[in-house]
Amino acid sequence: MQGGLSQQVTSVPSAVAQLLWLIPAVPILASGVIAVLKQPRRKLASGLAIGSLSFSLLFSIVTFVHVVREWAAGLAVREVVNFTWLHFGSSSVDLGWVLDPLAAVMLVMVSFVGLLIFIYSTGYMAHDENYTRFFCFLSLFAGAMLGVVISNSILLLFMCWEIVGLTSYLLIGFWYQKPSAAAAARKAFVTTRVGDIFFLLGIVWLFAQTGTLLFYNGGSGSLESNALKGLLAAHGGLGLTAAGAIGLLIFAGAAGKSGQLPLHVWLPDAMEGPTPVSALIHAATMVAAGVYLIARVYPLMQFGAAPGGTTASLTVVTWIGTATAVFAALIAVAQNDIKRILAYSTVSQLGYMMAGLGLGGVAVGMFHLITHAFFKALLFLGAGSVIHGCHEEQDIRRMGGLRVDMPVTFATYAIGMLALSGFPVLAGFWSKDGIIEAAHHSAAIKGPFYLLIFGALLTAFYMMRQVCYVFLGYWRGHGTAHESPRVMTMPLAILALFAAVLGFIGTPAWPWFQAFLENRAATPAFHALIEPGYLALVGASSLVVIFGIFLGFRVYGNKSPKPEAPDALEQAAPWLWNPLRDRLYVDEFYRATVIALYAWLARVADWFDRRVWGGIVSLVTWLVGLWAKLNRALDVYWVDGSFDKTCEELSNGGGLLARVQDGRVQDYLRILAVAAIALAGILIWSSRP
Amino acid sequence: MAATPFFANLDRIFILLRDWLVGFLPAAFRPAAGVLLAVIAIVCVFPGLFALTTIFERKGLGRMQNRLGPNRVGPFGLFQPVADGIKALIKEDIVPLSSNSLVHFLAPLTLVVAVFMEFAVLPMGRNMALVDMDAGLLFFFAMSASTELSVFMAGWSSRNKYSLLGAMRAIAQMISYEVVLVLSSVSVVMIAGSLSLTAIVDKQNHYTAGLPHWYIFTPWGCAAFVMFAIAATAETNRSPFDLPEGESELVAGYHTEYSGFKFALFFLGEYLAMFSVSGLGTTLFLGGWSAPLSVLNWVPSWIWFFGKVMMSIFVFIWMRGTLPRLRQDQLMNFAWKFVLPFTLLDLLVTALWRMLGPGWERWVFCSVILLVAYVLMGLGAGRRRHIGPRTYRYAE
Amino acid sequence: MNAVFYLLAAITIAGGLAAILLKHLIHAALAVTVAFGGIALLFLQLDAQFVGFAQILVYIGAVAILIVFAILLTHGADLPEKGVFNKGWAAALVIAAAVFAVTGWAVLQSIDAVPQRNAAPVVSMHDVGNALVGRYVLPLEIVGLLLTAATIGAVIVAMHEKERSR
Amino acid sequence: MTAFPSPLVGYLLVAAVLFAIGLAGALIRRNAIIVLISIELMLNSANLNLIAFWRFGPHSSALTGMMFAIFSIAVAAAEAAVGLGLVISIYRHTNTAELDKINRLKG
Repeated sequence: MQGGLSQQVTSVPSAVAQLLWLIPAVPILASGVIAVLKQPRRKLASGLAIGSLSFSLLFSIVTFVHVVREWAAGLAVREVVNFTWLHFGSSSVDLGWVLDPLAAVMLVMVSFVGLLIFIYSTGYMAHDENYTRFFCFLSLFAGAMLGVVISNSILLLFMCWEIVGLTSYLLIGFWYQKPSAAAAARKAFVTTRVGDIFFLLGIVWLFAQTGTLLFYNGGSGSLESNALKGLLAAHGGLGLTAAGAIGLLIFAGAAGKSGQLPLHVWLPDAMEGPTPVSALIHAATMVAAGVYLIARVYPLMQFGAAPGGTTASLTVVTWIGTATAVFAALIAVAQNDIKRILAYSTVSQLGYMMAGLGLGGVAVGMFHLITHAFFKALLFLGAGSVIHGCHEEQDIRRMGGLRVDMPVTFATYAIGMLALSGFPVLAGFWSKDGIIEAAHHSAAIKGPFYLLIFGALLTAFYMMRQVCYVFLGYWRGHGTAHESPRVMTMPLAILALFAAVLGFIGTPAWPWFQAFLENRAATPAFHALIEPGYLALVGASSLVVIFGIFLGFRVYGNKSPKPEAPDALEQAAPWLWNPLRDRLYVDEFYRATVIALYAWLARVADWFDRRVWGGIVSLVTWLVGLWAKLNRALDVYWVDGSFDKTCEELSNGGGLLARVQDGRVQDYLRILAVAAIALAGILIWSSRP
Repeated sequence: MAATPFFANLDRIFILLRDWLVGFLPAAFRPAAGVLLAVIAIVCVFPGLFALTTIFERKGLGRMQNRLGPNRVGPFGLFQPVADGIKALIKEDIVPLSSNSLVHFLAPLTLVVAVFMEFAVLPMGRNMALVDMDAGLLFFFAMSASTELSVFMAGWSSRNKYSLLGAMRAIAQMISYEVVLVLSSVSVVMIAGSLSLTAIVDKQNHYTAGLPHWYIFTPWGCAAFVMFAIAATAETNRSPFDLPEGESELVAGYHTEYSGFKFALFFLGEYLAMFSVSGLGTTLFLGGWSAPLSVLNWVPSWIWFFGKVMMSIFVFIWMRGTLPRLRQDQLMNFAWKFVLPFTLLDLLVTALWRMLGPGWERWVFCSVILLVAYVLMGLGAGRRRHIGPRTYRYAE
Repeated sequence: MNAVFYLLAAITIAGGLAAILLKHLIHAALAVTVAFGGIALLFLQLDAQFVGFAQILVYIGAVAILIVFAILLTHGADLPEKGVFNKGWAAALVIAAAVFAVTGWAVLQSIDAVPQRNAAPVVSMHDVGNALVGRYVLPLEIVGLLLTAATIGAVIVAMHEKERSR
Repeated sequence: MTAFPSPLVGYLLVAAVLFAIGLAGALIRRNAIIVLISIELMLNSANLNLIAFWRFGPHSSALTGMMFAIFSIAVAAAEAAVGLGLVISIYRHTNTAELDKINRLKG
């Protein structure tokens, strides 16, 4: 991957850090190999993809253990390997990779969830004719995502980021025969591009200000205090510092990828892709890349804040995250497509993560990211299993009573749903409580706290609604449902296990995860659990969650067996239901404003192209044609004539010499030998003393 | 070293014996006489071993096939080889009328001589290599390569289509697998950094926690050893690669038209090739004459060498009793599409091993790469179930 | 100059002469193998162990086998009905003799001008290996490439042209 | 018992004899395979020269002659493979391996 480029290593990194590039490189290589395979070699393709990602997982675990050991030994936990990609003028474009707790945690999460989903896909996609293509894209995605995670250079991160975007496009539009899938892919690509433009601007600005693309480089990286001081002193417009303005531009990119308001519109549509893709890319990993990006450039946004205080850019992040969380949760209440509900739920949870980053720091947001990845992947794979079992039916009104037909799916799905809702002691409880607690402690702004509590209520409500529709009540669909094969339920079970217990690595009693990310020593503090203030807060949020679940069960628990029956909420309050069902008219708003403007501009450009540029081009064409005719005349009458004559003479002369060439190879050799003797004789004779 | 003087002397007994015998001569002749004695020893010991092995093989195969094997001549049939030898010596020497008599006569001689030469560089014990050549391994392969021509001479000069077919098969097979044989040995050379067989043994004669540093106990060495063993089986025309002599198809292959003593020479040559290639495998991968545990160092080194060689011979016999014969195209596909690519990969892995240097990482990486490649290539080979029509490419 | 050298030279030259004079192609191939072996022994005599063994490995182990295969595949093992020499053989012999005369004369003429050293060179296998992958690594790579190309080329040239030609 | 001014001369003369034999073979024999054999002989004689000069030359530790011989052997092996492949291919087309019958490239 780094080829023959020389490495500039500041302090000698360990062998693990030096070989870190293998983690993304191996899946990318596998994807390349799969790309040139013949279509029918399905086993080999999936074997390569799974094998390469297993390697990445193995190595990631080795890396993680390595970092944990260094951390436990109190050593420096950030190792970087940088090298120069190209020089221009006096500056250079540097690339590199970094190994720190943040990257190590993400590596393990991405490769582990990815591997489970790869395995699940071999069952889910078993009958698809483009099986090898699917695994090619999945592998490429996994490699690029791992590349995003280890990047120490914002440019390298951006490159991998764009590959991730590309694979997302390819996979959403994987069934491109469906017009809706093709349109969804296009929409996802264009919408995230809007965010990426801002991201690119941020990169350029950062490079212009600091002169380096590296995050960490032994004191001279852009996230280290020298550069940050400079950025803080520079002016950024609109009353912001340069650091804040760049942070916000980068946040715009993150918002595009993570589906934050107002760029969230693509994510629900992306559910047109195959379900494993939805689980892997649009729930667990890629959409989390935005959150990870903010966590990575966190020093940029946070630097200069007073102790306990916040900065303007972090405030923006908090408010956008909070607004997204509530907004998407509201929409999720009134959706009927099983995957679309989960998609809005993802958008909402990403809002929580952003709010957590804005309010409580890297550890709070990242903790929710990790737990969310597991239970959301679980929910999506469960949804996939349901869809598979109900003969490709996605409308929850045509399901029901599946707890009997699909017991494994039901059990795991219920765990995922409770974890997502924040039911006590499951994974989501601890991570979401961390965010709410951070919001409560925030001195500057109080609004997010109440909104997030409200969001938690909504989350519990809509998840319960979905479970009531799908698993409880009576069967309302066609035919009979069946349980999925073992290769699909196994990942579900593994993920359910993690969704249940993963929260215990970051409880207030023993905040191991937070300490690890912030590079502090982890000490158990059980008294933190029984502190009155904390107990009150936890009690309140648990009550809200339980109330939400109860409410959901109350409203939807006795669902009528007719699929056409109107929704309970629709009957009660149509004025609330209809806007929510129509997704609060965001798409329509965009169509009327941004897209209309763009279409008008396109028409103008088209007219200009045809009339003005077209005319000029025709004129040039005519002139060139004239010149060519002139040339041809010259060629035929003058050049050809003289050449033909010359050739004729040559051919007459050649006939004489041709007689020596009698076609017998030994005669040639004989002539050769005689000539050599003659030459040698002359040589020796002339050099005689 | 915990060896008592008695065992130290036992270890050096052959050298002491040679020095004592040579001591009767004037000093000027001593080096030459020493070499001559060693040559005589080799020329006597290995045919003796050959005689023992034939009875061992026949009895062993008998056991595997649930019958008794030879048991008429001497106690337990132990004198059977003597009887066979006498029979071969007094049998009429039949030379086909249309054969090319000079070539027909020379073929078994050149074969046996070339095979005997291979033993010159094998270290059969501590300080017990006849010639400690700098390029010993190369010499070994040069000699084993020259046997192919003898096989051709035998097959062609007999003027018998079965002989010619057998010779062609044998040569095609030997050339194909010789590549693998050499390449799998190259990985050892890469790590040991020497072509000298004594140096290679010395490199392996170290112990960690009582366990030896044999190359077979490394990931690359294990893979190379397996490939070496496969190639060696094919190189010596042993089952399941015994197509050149497939008696159900070719009567007896290239020595169909030989009888009496010349046939015995071919037989001898084949077994000697088996001994020599076993000795080479022992030297390269199994630590040569070094003891398998450091506490067993007092046992004389030559006992270990011959013990390991006889173990390999037993494995040869065991495979013969177990595996059915391959078909020619399967044999070639196996060589060129599985064994050779895997050996090349193993070479790369060996380079990686050397590059990574000491530490636990190289064990993990090399093992994982080899295992994954083995499984993937095995899947690829297993997929090929299509069996095409049989074609005779080497003998129209 | 000793007896061994004379013996080896005699064997080599006899093998070469037999190779070009014997009527039977297989006999010629076996004779040339003797010449190859003689040259290998001459290399050993010249203290070039590596080259000597490589010569045996390549020439006796591979090239000789290739030659006999080619003979069998072209039905060369049957005796030709016409003579084995072509029409201009007498002139050709004169030319060959002239070449020998010129080279021999050149050797005898110029030998005094070359500085000579009779001590055996001290060169171990290690030096040869280091030279091969050190100073001469580029030629080595090129030879590898050439061998690959030649192998593929030989296979393609000699391959049966299947149904296409019919 | 030195008949020559130096040992080098002996080896060079042997090489010259071999070269002449090879050339004669290439010129007088009709069979293409024998011609190839003769060419191999000539190549070998050249190798003998290289090694002899290396052995008796002034800079034996530079290994130039030896390296040249090694590469020459490798190239000769490639040449033999391609050459014999060509002979077989020609035999298939013209049904003969005799060189004086193969004169289709007559000018």
